[in-house]
Amino acid sequence: MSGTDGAARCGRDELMEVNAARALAGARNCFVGIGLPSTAANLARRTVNPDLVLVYESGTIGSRPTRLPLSIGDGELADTADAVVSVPEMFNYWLQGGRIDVGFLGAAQLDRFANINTTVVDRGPDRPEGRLPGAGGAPEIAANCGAVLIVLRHTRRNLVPALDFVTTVGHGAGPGDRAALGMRGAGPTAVITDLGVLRPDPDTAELVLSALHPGVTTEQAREATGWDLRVAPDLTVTQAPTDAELSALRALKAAGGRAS
Amino acid sequence: MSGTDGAARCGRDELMEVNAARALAGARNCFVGIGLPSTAANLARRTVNPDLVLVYESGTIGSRPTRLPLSIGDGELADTADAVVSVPEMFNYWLQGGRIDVGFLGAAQLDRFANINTTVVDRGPDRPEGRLPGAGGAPEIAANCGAVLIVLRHTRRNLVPALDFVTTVGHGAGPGDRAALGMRGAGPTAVITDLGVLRPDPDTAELVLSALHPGVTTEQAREATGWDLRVAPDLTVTQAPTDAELSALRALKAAGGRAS
Amino acid sequence: MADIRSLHDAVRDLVHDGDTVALEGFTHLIPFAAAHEIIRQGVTGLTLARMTPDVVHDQLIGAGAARKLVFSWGGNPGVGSLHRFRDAVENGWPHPLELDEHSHAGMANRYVAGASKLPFAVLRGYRGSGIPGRTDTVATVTCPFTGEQLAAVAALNPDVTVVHAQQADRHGNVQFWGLTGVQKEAVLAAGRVLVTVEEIVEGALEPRPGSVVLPGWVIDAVALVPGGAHPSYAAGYSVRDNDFYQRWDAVSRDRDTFLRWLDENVWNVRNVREGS
Amino acid sequence: MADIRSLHDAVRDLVHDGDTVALEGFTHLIPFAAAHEIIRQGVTGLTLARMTPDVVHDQLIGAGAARKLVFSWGGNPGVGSLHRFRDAVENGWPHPLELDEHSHAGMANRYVAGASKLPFAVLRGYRGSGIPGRTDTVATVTCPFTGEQLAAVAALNPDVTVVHAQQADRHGNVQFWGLTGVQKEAVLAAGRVLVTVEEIVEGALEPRPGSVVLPGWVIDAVALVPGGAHPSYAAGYSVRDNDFYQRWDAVSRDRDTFLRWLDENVWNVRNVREGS
Repeated sequence: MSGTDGAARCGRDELMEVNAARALAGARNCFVGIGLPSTAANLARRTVNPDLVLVYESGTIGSRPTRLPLSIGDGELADTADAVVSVPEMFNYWLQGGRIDVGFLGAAQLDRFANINTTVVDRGPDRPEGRLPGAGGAPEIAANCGAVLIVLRHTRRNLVPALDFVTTVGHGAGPGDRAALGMRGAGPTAVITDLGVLRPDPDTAELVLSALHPGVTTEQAREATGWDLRVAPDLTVTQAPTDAELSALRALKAAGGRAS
Repeated sequence: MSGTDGAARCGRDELMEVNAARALAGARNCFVGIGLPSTAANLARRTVNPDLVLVYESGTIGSRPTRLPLSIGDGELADTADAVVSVPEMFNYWLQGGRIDVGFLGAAQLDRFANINTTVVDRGPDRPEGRLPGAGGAPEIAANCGAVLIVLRHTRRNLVPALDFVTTVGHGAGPGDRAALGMRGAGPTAVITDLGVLRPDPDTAELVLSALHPGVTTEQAREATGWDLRVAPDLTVTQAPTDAELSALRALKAAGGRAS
Repeated sequence: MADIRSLHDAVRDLVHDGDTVALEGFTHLIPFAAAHEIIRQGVTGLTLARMTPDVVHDQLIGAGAARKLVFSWGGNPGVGSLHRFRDAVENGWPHPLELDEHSHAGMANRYVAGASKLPFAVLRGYRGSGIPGRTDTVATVTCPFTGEQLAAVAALNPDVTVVHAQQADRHGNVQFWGLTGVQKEAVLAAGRVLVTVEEIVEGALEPRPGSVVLPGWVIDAVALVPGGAHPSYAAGYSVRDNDFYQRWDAVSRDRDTFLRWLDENVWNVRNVREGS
Repeated sequence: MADIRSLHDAVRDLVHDGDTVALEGFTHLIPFAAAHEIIRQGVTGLTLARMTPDVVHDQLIGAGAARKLVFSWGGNPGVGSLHRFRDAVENGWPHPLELDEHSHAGMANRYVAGASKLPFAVLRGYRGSGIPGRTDTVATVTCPFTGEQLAAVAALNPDVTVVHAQQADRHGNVQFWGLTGVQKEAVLAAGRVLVTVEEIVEGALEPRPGSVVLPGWVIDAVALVPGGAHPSYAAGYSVRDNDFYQRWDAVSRDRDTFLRWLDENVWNVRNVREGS
């Protein structure tokens, strides 16, 4: 079955989810946010990385849920974990302790340096700020993991020229900013969307389009981005989801309360 | 049976231990050092204070040992506890958290303001400092409990005019010093020895002889003290150990590895 | 030892107008029944603290009990926004809601400092974030050994902490297990403590893997409220009512619908499960 | 995942001359067998860290393995002095022993800072004590919110931490229970970790009340050494050999008696229990 056929058989969200899971190949462990990151991490355990250790901020280390948790505190996460620790211990000894390879985040607003806003959005001069859920674990996940993956839907509303509020620093204002802030790790190494994959330019740290999902055009991606999205010279097309990936994803979602 | 008879039936150490246990009447809980304090606290649970909660720095809360532990980490302390916590939690949340009514300490050297040395002793110009075990939990026990009891044998070697080293502050250099140092609680309220009981003068915070055990003279106590020990105007004689106290104490020691 | 009391009496005596109240629970063991009793008793002007205010805080805020929220993530997990929370913040309904906003790491350490009776805690956090500009409870501290600058967060010491646990014994010793979150710290940081429990066991608590045991002498009142965490859950006693959380989105979106729900499910309910 | 190795090989690869080595255990689960292997392999110049160095550290110090001791209480619990420790400190035999001395609260928090990868920890400690004058790892820090001055202690991050546990599984996941002391923090603060265990279980570890579970991916090597804590103990497997601790007083009081003991019980012993 060809790649294009695979893409045709699945929706844009599934392309995003499958590619987000693939980004976890080779990681030993992953600090998992709820929603899309949890979908991706659980799919990774069923496909590219069966030994991936899932770490949830609710305190579970090594959870092996059989279905997608609706919340980070679903009982099965604790029941299937290697260890359950308190929330302060999770943040101090495990996350801040530098023991996590990959932090996996969602975002409401993302800028070209992979900084994240999940706090408030400006809705114009006549309306009050729109309230988002807030920071959660994100500022310290982004600061303390070996690398950060971000998954979100590719729209101009999400990928914005300037954040209304900086909740979480990705690459700050460019190269060197993480180090100047005393942040550990590589920071965001990939942003997986439903159109493709953005990666920071090694020289400028600006996110550039490095891959498109099958059937998506560069113009579509640029159109859905709030800044003038640069395209990597070696732009690739992501491999279409395999049957195994798609069936694992669908089984996971069918068993769960809700995908994201 | 008269008090003097009771005293005649028992040794000086037993007088010290029984009176140390009595000092725990009314306390809800006690942070227990090993040795004499542990003997006293376990005796208190069998006599004047059956509901006394024993807290050991090894992490046990509410231990009910059937015999005297040789060390603060004997297995029975954990097996019989209401809760076992980590050592950092014990010191941070329970002791520093201000949850302990009484801290019970031993001492190698004690001065007139109930400051304690358990670090090094000066053995004269031609000999190296003599090494003692060190601070253990004492500095923070003395700083953070509601009150502190001290138990030690009454000798000029133990009750000294000037400490060779200040490991643990009792009343510093006198009234107001604890507050100036930001220490919580009343500090040492009684020093129970094998000759009697010393208490801080409310005005000067200097330890004065406030009670003698039956059969002990003021001169004996003053002779065994390295400073010019003042005597309280209302000096009393401690009640002789009762049969119940003595038999409880002896049973406890017979069952334990060693008393102190 | 903790008194074993009715939920009504415990809330009446422990929770006062204007208090800072932590109702903790990281998805698991959320004290919904106690929150409803707080609403029913008409307590107002509360500063509510919780790392993850979710539906129960939407209810408290919508009912008008809160003046301020101290938090790090306010949403309906896996579902979406908290509409009553947003309505209060964005539109001041039913009251304006002041916010003291943190990251999870910051909030967790604020409770740790509170439980340790320290005025602050240190973490490697908030770097480059706009959060410190919106609160006076984040500052900077310099390591006296390395010169490194780190974040300091102010201790959080609630007037009252309310948590739900699986078990208590007759002496008020409490045991909870599963995801234990930040509840031990929230309890030990508080001036007063109320614990609602699924069950009061006869005799001694049987130790459980992964459990937190709190002795009765750090707790003021224990109230027997089986199901008191619904629609959250108590591992070993109930499962999370995910449907409720999903339905809440529609209930809470509209003020009138919410008020009807509140009437039917809180104001007009005497909690028949309460007792001692 | 941790490798399951012989004690000999694990010590050879993980413990090097001049390392800072924490052998922790608060009376319970003290890694005696690993310490003897360190002596047998002739490792020298170690900085030894432990809150409560007792008989095992008397042996290491008397055998000449240590250059420095980082500690808060050095004695034979319930018995008396550590004679080899005193002889090293007072008389420089067999080597002078440098001391970095703390209170328990300070040492515990040094490990907490180490596990948290913070450069320091804050506590309400050392007030009025002469201890800070003898170490460069205690300083003062000012609360940025209240202005209060508090003690700061430098993080302790051993090159190697060695602990003894009851159980591991085949993946090197480790479980220990009973008095768990400061071992979790000492492990997570370390650059390398060796765990000796009473038993390697087939299949998954069965969760125990009060246990600490450490995943294999934070451990470098697990060695099967039944009885490896003797004369300390492993709850559920052995009891404390109090007689040994009492006899140690006489053994250690005299240099020659000690050296004979060391010959017979350490140097001339191949640990037949070791293996994988």
